[in-house]
Amino acid sequence: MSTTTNPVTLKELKAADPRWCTGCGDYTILVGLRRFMVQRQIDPVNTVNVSGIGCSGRLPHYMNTYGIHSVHGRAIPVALGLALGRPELKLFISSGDGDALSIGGNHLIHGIHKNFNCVFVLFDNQIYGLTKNQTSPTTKKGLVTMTQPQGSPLSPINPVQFALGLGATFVASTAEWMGQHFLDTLDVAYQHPGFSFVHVAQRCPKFNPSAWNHEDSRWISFLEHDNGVPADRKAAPDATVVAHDPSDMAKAFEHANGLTTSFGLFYCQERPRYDTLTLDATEKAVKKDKGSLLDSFAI
Amino acid sequence: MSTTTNPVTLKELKAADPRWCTGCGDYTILVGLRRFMVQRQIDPVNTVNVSGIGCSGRLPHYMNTYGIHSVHGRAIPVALGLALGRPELKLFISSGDGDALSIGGNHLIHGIHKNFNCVFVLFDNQIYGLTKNQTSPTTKKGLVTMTQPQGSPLSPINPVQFALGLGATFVASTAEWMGQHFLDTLDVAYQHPGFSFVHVAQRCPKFNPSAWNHEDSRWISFLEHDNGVPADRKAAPDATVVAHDPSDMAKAFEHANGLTTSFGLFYCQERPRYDTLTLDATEKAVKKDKGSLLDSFAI
Amino acid sequence: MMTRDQFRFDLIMDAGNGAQKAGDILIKGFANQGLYVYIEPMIPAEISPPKRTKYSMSGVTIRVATGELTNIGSLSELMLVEQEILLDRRLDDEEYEPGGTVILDMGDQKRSPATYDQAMARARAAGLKVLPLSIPDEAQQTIRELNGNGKNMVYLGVFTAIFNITLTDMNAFVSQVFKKLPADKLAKNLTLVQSGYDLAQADFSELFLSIPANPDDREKILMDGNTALAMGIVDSGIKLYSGYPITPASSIMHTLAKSFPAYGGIVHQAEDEIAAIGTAIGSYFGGVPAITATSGPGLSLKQEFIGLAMVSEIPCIVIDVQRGGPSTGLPTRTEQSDLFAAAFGTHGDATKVVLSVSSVEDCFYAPHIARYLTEKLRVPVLILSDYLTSVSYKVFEKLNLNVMENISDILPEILERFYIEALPESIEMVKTNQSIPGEVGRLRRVTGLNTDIEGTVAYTSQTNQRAHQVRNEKLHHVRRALKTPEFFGPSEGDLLVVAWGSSRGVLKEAIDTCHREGVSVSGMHLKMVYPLPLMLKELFSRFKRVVTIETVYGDSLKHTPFSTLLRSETLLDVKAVLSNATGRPLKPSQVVNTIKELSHVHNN
Amino acid sequence: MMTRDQFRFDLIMDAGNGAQKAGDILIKGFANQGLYVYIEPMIPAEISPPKRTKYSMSGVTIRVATGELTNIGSLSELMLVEQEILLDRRLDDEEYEPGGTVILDMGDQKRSPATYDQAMARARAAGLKVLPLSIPDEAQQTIRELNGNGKNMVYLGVFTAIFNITLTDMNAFVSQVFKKLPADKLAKNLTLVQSGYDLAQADFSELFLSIPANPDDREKILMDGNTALAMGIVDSGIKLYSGYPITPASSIMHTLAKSFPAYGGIVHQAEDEIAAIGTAIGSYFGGVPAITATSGPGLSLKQEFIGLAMVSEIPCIVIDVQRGGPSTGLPTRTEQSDLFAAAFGTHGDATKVVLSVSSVEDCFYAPHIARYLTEKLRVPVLILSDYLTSVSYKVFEKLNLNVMENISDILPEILERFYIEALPESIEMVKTNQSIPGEVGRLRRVTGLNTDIEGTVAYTSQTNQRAHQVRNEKLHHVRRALKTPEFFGPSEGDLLVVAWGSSRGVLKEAIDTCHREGVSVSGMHLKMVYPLPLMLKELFSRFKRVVTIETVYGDSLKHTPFSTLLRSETLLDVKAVLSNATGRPLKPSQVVNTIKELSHVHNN
Ligand SMILES: Cc1ncc(C[n+]2csc(CCOP(=O)(O)OP(=O)(O)O)c2C)c(N)n1
Ligand SMILES: Cc1ncc(C[n+]2csc(CCOP(=O)(O)OP(=O)(O)O)c2C)c(N)n1
Ligand code: SF4
Ligand code: SF4
Ligand SMILES: [Mg+2]
Ligand SMILES: [Mg+2]
Repeated sequence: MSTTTNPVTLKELKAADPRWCTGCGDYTILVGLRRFMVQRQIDPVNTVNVSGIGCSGRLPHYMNTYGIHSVHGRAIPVALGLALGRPELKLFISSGDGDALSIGGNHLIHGIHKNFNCVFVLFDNQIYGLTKNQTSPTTKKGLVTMTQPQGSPLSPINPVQFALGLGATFVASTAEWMGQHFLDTLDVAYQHPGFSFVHVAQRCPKFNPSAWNHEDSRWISFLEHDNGVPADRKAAPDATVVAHDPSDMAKAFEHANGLTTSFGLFYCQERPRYDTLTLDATEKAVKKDKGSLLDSFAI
Repeated sequence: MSTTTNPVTLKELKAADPRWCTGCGDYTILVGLRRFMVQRQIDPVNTVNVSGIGCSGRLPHYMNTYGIHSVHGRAIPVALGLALGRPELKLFISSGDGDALSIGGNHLIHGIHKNFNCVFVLFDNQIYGLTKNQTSPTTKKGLVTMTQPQGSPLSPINPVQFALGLGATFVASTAEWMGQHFLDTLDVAYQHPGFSFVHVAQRCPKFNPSAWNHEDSRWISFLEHDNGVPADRKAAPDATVVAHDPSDMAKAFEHANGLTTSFGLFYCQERPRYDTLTLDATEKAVKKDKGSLLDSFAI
Repeated sequence: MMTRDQFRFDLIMDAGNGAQKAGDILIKGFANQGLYVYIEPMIPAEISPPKRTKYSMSGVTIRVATGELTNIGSLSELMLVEQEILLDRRLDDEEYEPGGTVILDMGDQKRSPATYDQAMARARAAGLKVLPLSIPDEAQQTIRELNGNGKNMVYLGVFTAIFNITLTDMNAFVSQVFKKLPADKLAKNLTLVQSGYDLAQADFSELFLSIPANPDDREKILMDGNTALAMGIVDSGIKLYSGYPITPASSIMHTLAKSFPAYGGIVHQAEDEIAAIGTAIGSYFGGVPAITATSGPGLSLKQEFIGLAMVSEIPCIVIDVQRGGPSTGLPTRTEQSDLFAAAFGTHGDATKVVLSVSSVEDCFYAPHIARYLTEKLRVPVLILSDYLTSVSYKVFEKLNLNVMENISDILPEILERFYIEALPESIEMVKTNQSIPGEVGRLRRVTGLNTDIEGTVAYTSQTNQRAHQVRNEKLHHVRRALKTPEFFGPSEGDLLVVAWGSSRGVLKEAIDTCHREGVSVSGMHLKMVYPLPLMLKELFSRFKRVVTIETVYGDSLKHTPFSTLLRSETLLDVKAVLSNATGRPLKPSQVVNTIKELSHVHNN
Repeated sequence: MMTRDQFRFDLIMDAGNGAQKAGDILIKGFANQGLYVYIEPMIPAEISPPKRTKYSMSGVTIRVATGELTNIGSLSELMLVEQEILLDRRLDDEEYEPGGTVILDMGDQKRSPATYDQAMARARAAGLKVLPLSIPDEAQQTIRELNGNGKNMVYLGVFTAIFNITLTDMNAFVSQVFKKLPADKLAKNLTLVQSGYDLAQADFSELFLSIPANPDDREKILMDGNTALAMGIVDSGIKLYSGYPITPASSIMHTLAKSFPAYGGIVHQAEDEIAAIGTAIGSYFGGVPAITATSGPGLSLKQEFIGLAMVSEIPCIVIDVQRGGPSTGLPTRTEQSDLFAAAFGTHGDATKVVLSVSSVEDCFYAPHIARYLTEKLRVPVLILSDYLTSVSYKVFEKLNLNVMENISDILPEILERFYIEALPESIEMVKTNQSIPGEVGRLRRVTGLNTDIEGTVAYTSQTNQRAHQVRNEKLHHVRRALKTPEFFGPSEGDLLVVAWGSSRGVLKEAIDTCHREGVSVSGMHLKMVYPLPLMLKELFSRFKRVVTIETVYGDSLKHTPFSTLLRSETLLDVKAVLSNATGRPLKPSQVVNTIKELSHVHNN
């Protein structure tokens, strides 16, 4: 059983047995997240994994931390309640491309705008996994799905561009099969005070094997910078590496354009956080005695 | 009573008596919209004004066209139903800053992404009008409202930047008190095939008089271009005028940065439309006889 | 001078002209004399509707009495109206006492003599006496100097005279309310009060009235239902209010936004109603009590999350200030029509507790009892208030504070107020582990999926059936703890009239009137409306007939939701005899008449 | 060889190994002989759960009979199971007939002899005979050549032999289903079927069975409930399906996505359930019939828009395929627990019609009747199906097409099927003008606000009351049009068992069994569940006792939603005697036993 005493170990972070398909990238994300918690020695007792619904949404069940597997698309408001009520907790949000960008789009807008402190992980398999193969906002144009057997008609939403466009203070992209890059990305995300938007390319061998070609790495380009995430040359030997300063928003947009082939830290900028602003306002308010609550209504 | 016979007149476009506050910019928008319909001779019989809830949401009641005053934040999906079912109709959507960007954010994302044909008018008074003075996503930082009497803590969402970030194919901004500019903007928006996002600076003398300084025009800068909207030098004599090519997305972003002080056509680019793609797919499908509907299930 | 133990009157002006301000000051005068007051504002549906139209009717109905008041009463005996269109509009409501008086300001008569004549003729035809009022020229001049403002002060002066309040007292109240005004402006306002006072002395002395007071030393407060809910939230130890604006719930949030931080609380404005409840649930999972409030359309949106709270056993409190419905409906009218949506609106067998408030005082204590129930049971608790309760304010004895930290602190009188005993010490949960983040050695995950007792996702027949059974048993605990509801009159007889929520005051007054008039009838009022107490059948069977009165639609082929529940529970032919959904509250006189008719039928 | 008029058996394999495919082919064999079949698939809760775990149980239960079947029956007499863990898992469900047989593939025995022994011992202890099956080496080799696929073909061969189907016929079906397979692969599959066939001839001849058929010339089709809904949507003239994926409603959308365009229809995948219904409403306002379908959580989200459709009098059809609830609940289990959320989930007095389907055939015609009602009344119509109906498929006589263009085309037999008469020619609307865009001279705006008869926003007492009254009167029209519901057995007696929706087949079969066994009982089934027909009280009073059977939770302190409605309506003590929410459908045998117990009690 967990205690607040370090060290945190991988074994201790195991909860229920995962039940994803063989070869599913969600396993790699799960293990990566556990590794990261061990590496940073993050106390599971003060950690909450929050999720919506989807294959991705199952993650909290498999992490021996606190967790809420909430409703479809709405993990962000639930996490915000924890951020306001229990600001000392570490919050990780797991969301799918459908969960985050289809039904949950509005909460993502406002989570990003409120910039409250959490690590938001978008499991992007470019498909609805749990409900078995329907088009998601990130599905590539032309892909045949159960809801669009003639092929998805629209160009996909690029999640990185999306987050940048909404003014996110932290936007990174990684892939679950690039182990070190994934860990390094989580690490900078975790350190960023505010809403850290982490896009993760995730394999879904069951329904969308063509989404990400993890066997090749020529299509990948790493964005690298001292303040960013190092390229993962081991995981992606044939990738190109591009220097990119994560404080440069305009360049970030350029890199984000079109399909998601760039990985690394796109943008990072500290900005006021709704959680701390709100808590500070209450903190600073001139306090009154509850015993005098009704005095001003006396007649 | 209206007939399909031209000409369409201003008088004919009047329905119920508007009941906004004295000096409300919604009156100007209403009259502007009527003027525009007269100018373009748009047949009211084939026009539908769709709205959500808010002071802005009342507009359909006052336009003698067809209309749906729907639910808060969700005019876009309703309009899409008309676009798919009755593609020949002209669709105008009236939405408030709260309606569009707070509760309705997800539908705006997907309306923009689907790029279906309609003119989407965002009445931006930077406040919740109808519910009497609460913070909206566009409320300026520091403004005292009923829900944030200590002053709104966050920097507002800039709607133009927002729409650009989501990949809108048409993004313009105008102000209701600049009559000609408003008309000209509606005109280019109407001609654009796709989702035309029109931001309108709107005065709310009742709750947010400081939002827009319509008595001065030094703070205004017009974006001008042959393919855009001409500067309105009469309405805003002290405004600066900047040349801006509406096909230049990067520049558009630069102009949209920060507070909304630039007016004109930010961006315009034709792209495939979900409505036509969907209708075409049905059109092109090899047709079957309904009489043989169950034949393939025979055993 | 007439002496009366209670009196109801209206002040009606164009929206934005300060009728409500004048009313607020006037009731200070009443309260100061030791009188009780109940006020219902008339709020136009538009923000600032065009003046001199029927849409711009704004004002207050005030009822003042020697003893405590539970409702606004039936009809007004006096109306002071700013101009003729408003008089005409107000006559539509049929809330005047035939034989009563209208004081009509003739200031606009020159603009429209015909409509003035018409409105006055209509009022007379309705049996009202019409007294013209003309603001003297000097006062007119002062009003011009105040940019057209100040008519309300003249009217205030008129009432000051009619109700026998001293000008010195009234001046003090006006000065107190306008303390931020520059001295010269204040002085002008005081002149206007004086001018109204003089005018009444000259013209309206026939209306002068004395309402004897029973002054006592008990502290009194003046408050409306939504303010009471807000203050109750603070006193109940809730720490987070998470909401989205919607009429008529918004003012709870407005009040808290101003005052909560001083008591360490947080107000969060979410992007929509769904997010609002999600954030409240997140907070409560973290062990920090939270609440959300909304009205009809928002309730519809929250249904999915209510179900999540229920299955994952996270405490959850939702206030629904019911408004006229359905759909967008009538945001500034009253109705009691969300009972079923509250009890049954979530898909699946989603168990919830629904309690209703009958008064401003109940509003103050509702958050306490809701917190008690939701933390004991880990089942969502819905508090049903309504437009009527939310905006009506009244003078009442200052309430005892609870200053609740934990639910074990709850004052016994709060349980009593809601007619419920303390729940059993320990209540079985679907999941045994109910730890909160930070607790060592008790890590857990919650989910909307079905789980076994360990909290592990499980799909077997046994676990599913058990989870349902445990959740329903929680409600059965409530049923068993519910005591005999409040009774007015004998516990057996010919006729029992049952009401819930805000109809209590009207019911009580109607029963009292009937008793005074020798009509035999009893009343019963329920605050807890779902689940119901266990002994209703037995209680009802002591009467020949049981009926309900509600502000909701019902007819001979459609039972109201409340009567549907009562019928199913008791198998007695309980019917709603007053079930109008006009947007207006029931009137005691209506109820009295209905009772008399029913008694008549019975006695024949 | 035994002769039986009906037989139920299971084929159970690890998920992904093709059990359902084998089942599909097998039933072609049955149907070809003129037999009737009813199939319930077992679908694992995970997408592809790890093999050789209890989560990976996948397969089919097949019931085959001489006469038409309405349900899957109670217990299986034969199970063919791929390995021991699945046997162990399936025994948990207690759906085997003691005395029945298990054929267990011993292929994995070497991997885990202990668990094999255990599972076999457990089966024997449960009264089952266990016959081992060993796939011969050559077949094993073929399976390896097929990358591990093909065990299902061996099992198919076993069943072919057991059920006396000729290999020639079966080869034809296999070839037809695998027509896209390369010739060599197809040939290998056929060898595997042969090998299973031979194996059964050698080892399982004791199980061989003859089920006499009554072949006739009537065309038969094979279909599941969701496919029938999809096809019904096409046939009813609806033009737009607007939805958001959710289990178990999604497959309606999948089927339509493939087939609708060929009939000029459109399938729209919205960003969420709220947008999905909004788009359907927009389309219908434009005069283009539209529909949306969802399951529990989606129903909760749609409540606000349902209210808008109702108040603005825009036709609206919502299908809710109920799943195990509440909250996320049990997405791949069955329940009948959304009745109240469907009838009463929207805030305010939101009138709706709720109809339920009892069979695959009903699914086909439900869109027609829903369209008829919603266009006549301009009130939302909800169709309640459930997981059970959605995935169960059966052989039945080919249905008559309606090819409906306008609701006036509706076939009389469809009204009859739903036990309703045609509605009156003209029905009063809140708003007289109900034009659609494009109509000249009849421009109009609709709104969720209250309006008068002209469609103008109005807040007066009279208009509000009238709007409620008109909307409720629409439902009263339905009540008056509803005919005596379906009866099984005499129309008076000691015991009446009432069911709704998918419980019809089980009820009917149980009543038939009881009658055969001389137990006197009657059954009644309702498709229209809100509002209820007017004559229920009268019908119920002809019985000494009336009870319900439902797949929803209820206990002695909590009436099920359906029985709550029946109690309120009839004031009779109607109780649910079977109200389990285990996620599994009721069994005819359970119902028979319950009836017998009740009759026993009565007769004493
Ligand atoms: C309100 C609601 N609507 C729909 C669903 C059904 N549903 C569950 S997960 C899901 C989408 C999953 O896709 P994604 O978010 O990409 O997650 P993935 O499974 O691919 O990880 C849907 C539509 C639901 N559970 N709740
Ligand atoms: C579901 C729902 N939530 C809340 C409301 C209350 N409401 C009506 S309009 C509005 C906001 C109005 O602000 P905005 O969209 O900016 O429009 P404006 O009135 O300023 O034109 C709100 C919160 C509602 N009608 N429905
Ligand atoms: S469906 Fe795709 S995302 Fe879901 S578990 Fe299987 S492989 Fe993973
Ligand atoms: S509140 Fe503001 S936006 Fe609304 S009508 Fe008044 S001025 Fe216009
Ligand atoms: Mg996905
Ligand atoms: Mg606004």
